[in-house]
Amino acid sequence: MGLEDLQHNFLTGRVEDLVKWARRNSVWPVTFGLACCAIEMMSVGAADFDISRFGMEVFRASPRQADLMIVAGRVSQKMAPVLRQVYDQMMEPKWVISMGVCASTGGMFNNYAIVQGVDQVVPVDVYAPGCPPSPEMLLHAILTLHEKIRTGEITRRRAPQAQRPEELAGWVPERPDAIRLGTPR
Amino acid sequence: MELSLPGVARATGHDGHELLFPDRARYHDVVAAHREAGFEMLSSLTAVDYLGHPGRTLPPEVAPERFELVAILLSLGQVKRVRVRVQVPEHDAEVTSVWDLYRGAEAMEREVFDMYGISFTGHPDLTRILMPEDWEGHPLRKDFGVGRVPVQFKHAPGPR
Amino acid sequence: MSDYLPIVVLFVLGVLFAGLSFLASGLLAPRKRPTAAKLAPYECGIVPDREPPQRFPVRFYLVAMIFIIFDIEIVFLYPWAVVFRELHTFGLVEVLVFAAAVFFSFLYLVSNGALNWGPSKLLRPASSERTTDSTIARVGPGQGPGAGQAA
Amino acid sequence: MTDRDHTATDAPAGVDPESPFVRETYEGAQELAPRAATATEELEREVGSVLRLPESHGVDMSDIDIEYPDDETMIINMGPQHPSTHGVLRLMMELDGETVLRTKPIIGYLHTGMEKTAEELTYQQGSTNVTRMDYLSPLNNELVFSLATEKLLGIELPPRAVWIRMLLSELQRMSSHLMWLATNGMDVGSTTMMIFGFRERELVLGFFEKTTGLRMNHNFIRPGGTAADLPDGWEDDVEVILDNVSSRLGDYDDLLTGQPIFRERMEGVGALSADEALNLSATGPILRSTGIPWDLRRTMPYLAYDEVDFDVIIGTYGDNFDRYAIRLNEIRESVRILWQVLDKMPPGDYRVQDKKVTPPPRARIDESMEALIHHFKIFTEGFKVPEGEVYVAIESPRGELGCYLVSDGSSKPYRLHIRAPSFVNLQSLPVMMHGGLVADAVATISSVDPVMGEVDR
Repeated sequence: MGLEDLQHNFLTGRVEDLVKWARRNSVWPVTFGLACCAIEMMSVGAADFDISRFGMEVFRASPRQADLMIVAGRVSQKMAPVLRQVYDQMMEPKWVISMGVCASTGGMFNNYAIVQGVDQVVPVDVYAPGCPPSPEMLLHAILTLHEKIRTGEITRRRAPQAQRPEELAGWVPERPDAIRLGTPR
Repeated sequence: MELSLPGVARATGHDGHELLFPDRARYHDVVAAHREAGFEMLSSLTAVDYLGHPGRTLPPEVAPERFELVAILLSLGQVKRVRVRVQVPEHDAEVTSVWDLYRGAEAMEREVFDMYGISFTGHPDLTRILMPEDWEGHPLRKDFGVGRVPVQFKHAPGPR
Repeated sequence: MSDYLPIVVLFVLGVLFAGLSFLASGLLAPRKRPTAAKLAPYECGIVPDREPPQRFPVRFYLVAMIFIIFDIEIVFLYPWAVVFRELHTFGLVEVLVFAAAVFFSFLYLVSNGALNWGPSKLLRPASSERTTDSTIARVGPGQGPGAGQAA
Repeated sequence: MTDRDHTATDAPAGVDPESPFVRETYEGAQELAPRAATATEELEREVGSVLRLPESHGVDMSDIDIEYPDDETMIINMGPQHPSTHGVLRLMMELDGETVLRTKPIIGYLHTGMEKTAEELTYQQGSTNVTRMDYLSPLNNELVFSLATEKLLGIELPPRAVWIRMLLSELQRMSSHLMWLATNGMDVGSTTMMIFGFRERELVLGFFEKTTGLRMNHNFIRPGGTAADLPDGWEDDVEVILDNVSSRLGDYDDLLTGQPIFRERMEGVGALSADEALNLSATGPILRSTGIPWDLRRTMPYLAYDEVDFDVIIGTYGDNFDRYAIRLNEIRESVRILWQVLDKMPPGDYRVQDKKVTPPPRARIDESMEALIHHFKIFTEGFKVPEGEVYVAIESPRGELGCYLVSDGSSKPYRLHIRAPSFVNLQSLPVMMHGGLVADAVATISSVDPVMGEVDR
């Protein structure tokens, strides 16, 4: 009766899993509503599609108290530096969900005014398709992010990637090879 | 009640609203006359770049220019709209501002300046309103490309 | 010596807890070096263009001082609360006098206008009898300018 | 990072462009210059005294004088990323303590170049682009674009198409005002109103999803009628919505009006006089709150609003509480209109049968070659609109939503300008906020109800 058949319990749990579990279940988004997707993000926060079931009921206004930035809407050229500034001011560990096709790839506005894809400005973790993504799609994106946090690495030492020259950018999360949404192992 | 404006071409628009075509010098006086005649609100003020469509229907005595400033005045009392269309040449795109008559014209004229490069004399704060401050060029002009990023997966029309 | 043991244990536990939490956050926090953006004040996403902060108006400090007065009052109440049962009525009267002194200073401050924040643009003072039906008028199909004329 | 090489433009005095802080987000002359660097008539203009025609009401100018020692006041950014600016509106405010002296709205943070994109899409595709401007009432944008195109085409719509459009536009007004009630409640501190408002709105969005297939950005109202007919059984869905909303409006009224805090923050705050509103071209609830009965559905009726009787709601003082009362009662009026639409909905086809304008029904394409040709032509090249220019305006929940359309005879609009009510109403913000507290400023922004999508276009 060795320890190997003890799957989940307090004695054999690793600190890393505990931290990942804690982070996963209390991700607070920063209010970064830009356009039509922001209305859908608000209705996700409201009573019908309630995201407080996943521990995210508080939309923090200031980036100092937020872990997740949901870029909800189209990012214009004038807004890109502001987006970058708010992202830099967020505390580690931070994640980004690019909500809607306008944020992910510039969407239907392939013109001078829109940044074609927010990943040119900030590193993005999860892309939510749709225009606007219905609340269920956003919930699916959030669950995917939770799965990534659960399987991601937090303590393994890595060589610092090439960051923006003048100062180090945020923490770039590990890319697990496959994200399975089913029941956790 | 028709305003007696000598020397200003008149027409009736597609939608039944009265059109007026003063030239640039008399634009401010025509709008001021209308303001006295009971047109309390400047509904909208915008511009059109007729680079690609010179042959538009205009009264014979009006010489078509590249830009055309369109001011839409609204009279709540008489429930009437009037459209004042002013030809603005390309080389000196300059019009007197109607901000002193209608305070609402401030942001509209800034937008026309930002998008078309038509400057307004007498405007209190003529700066860009929609584009970032260090943006070169005026986007809504016909010779300003759409800025389309060529898309690989389908034959997209090239940047015009 | 032995009756000091609980204090020592409590002290050690306190130190241990503080130390462990620093150690854990040091180990588990992803990054250490604060970037320039993180040090800059948060201005709704705008990079500040002047050295923060300019002089703050004095009213903000007034509010801070009033808070400190009441804060200190509470700090004095703690030791009193521990022994107030033995002090019987004397303790009660004594703390009431202390509270009254602080309260009168607060009344003096409010009477001098420390807490009103300047002329707020009020057209009409809020009146309770104004309801969503009393403050509006309904213009029926017949009345109103140009009712029914075609555009 | 699309690093535009930041050429520090001519920064006004007081801000040295070389300082390490000045970076990409510095907007040069668009920003509010510090007090020392602005001329006095500029100060008077922004303080609003130049504009204040009658001295009749509110706090008069004398007790807020213009000469301020420069270090006494503080310029702060109620910037693009702010919980209470309803989107990416940036307000630079000069404060004396908590009193707002000067305000300058800086917009453009959501500029999407939609008017440029509109010149590249055919009329058939145009409503997908226009519907993303005012994302709280997308159907009204599509309606004004379709009305303008149909006026240029000179076609007459079958009655059922007209009434379907009225049904959807009134439901859209109700959902937009419910959304406003929710966010206004949230801004003034009552989060329960936020939850109630969104719960009601989900009912309306459910109906939209059933008829148009999408919750927002429907592309349902197209030039030539609507994309499809109403699903059968739509009457009971609408009746469910109307019963729910009208029965609960009374509770929301008591919930908000009953609170002294809500009253204190809304009454007398953000007052605007009638001639100021006219001068600033403000329309919609802002203009009506000053007592002028101007509602385009009544004065310049479009669709079939002259066959439906409803009341135009006007206020008396022109402050936030009036605008709240107007919007609340406009939901009741919309409910009243919708009951009448339910009885008078005519049968018949839902779009004009002119083969040049609307594509044939999907089933006919397989049968007749000619229908296939029409279908192919309309969806590839689009239908041609005769040359001309037209201005059509409708009453959107925020005010007069106008569409100035110029066509050069081709299948793409030559120029499309949307007169956005929020873009013009934002100019009355500095006048309303002047002299109030910062908390009043938040309530006033929420009572103007700007939607940044249509402001920046």
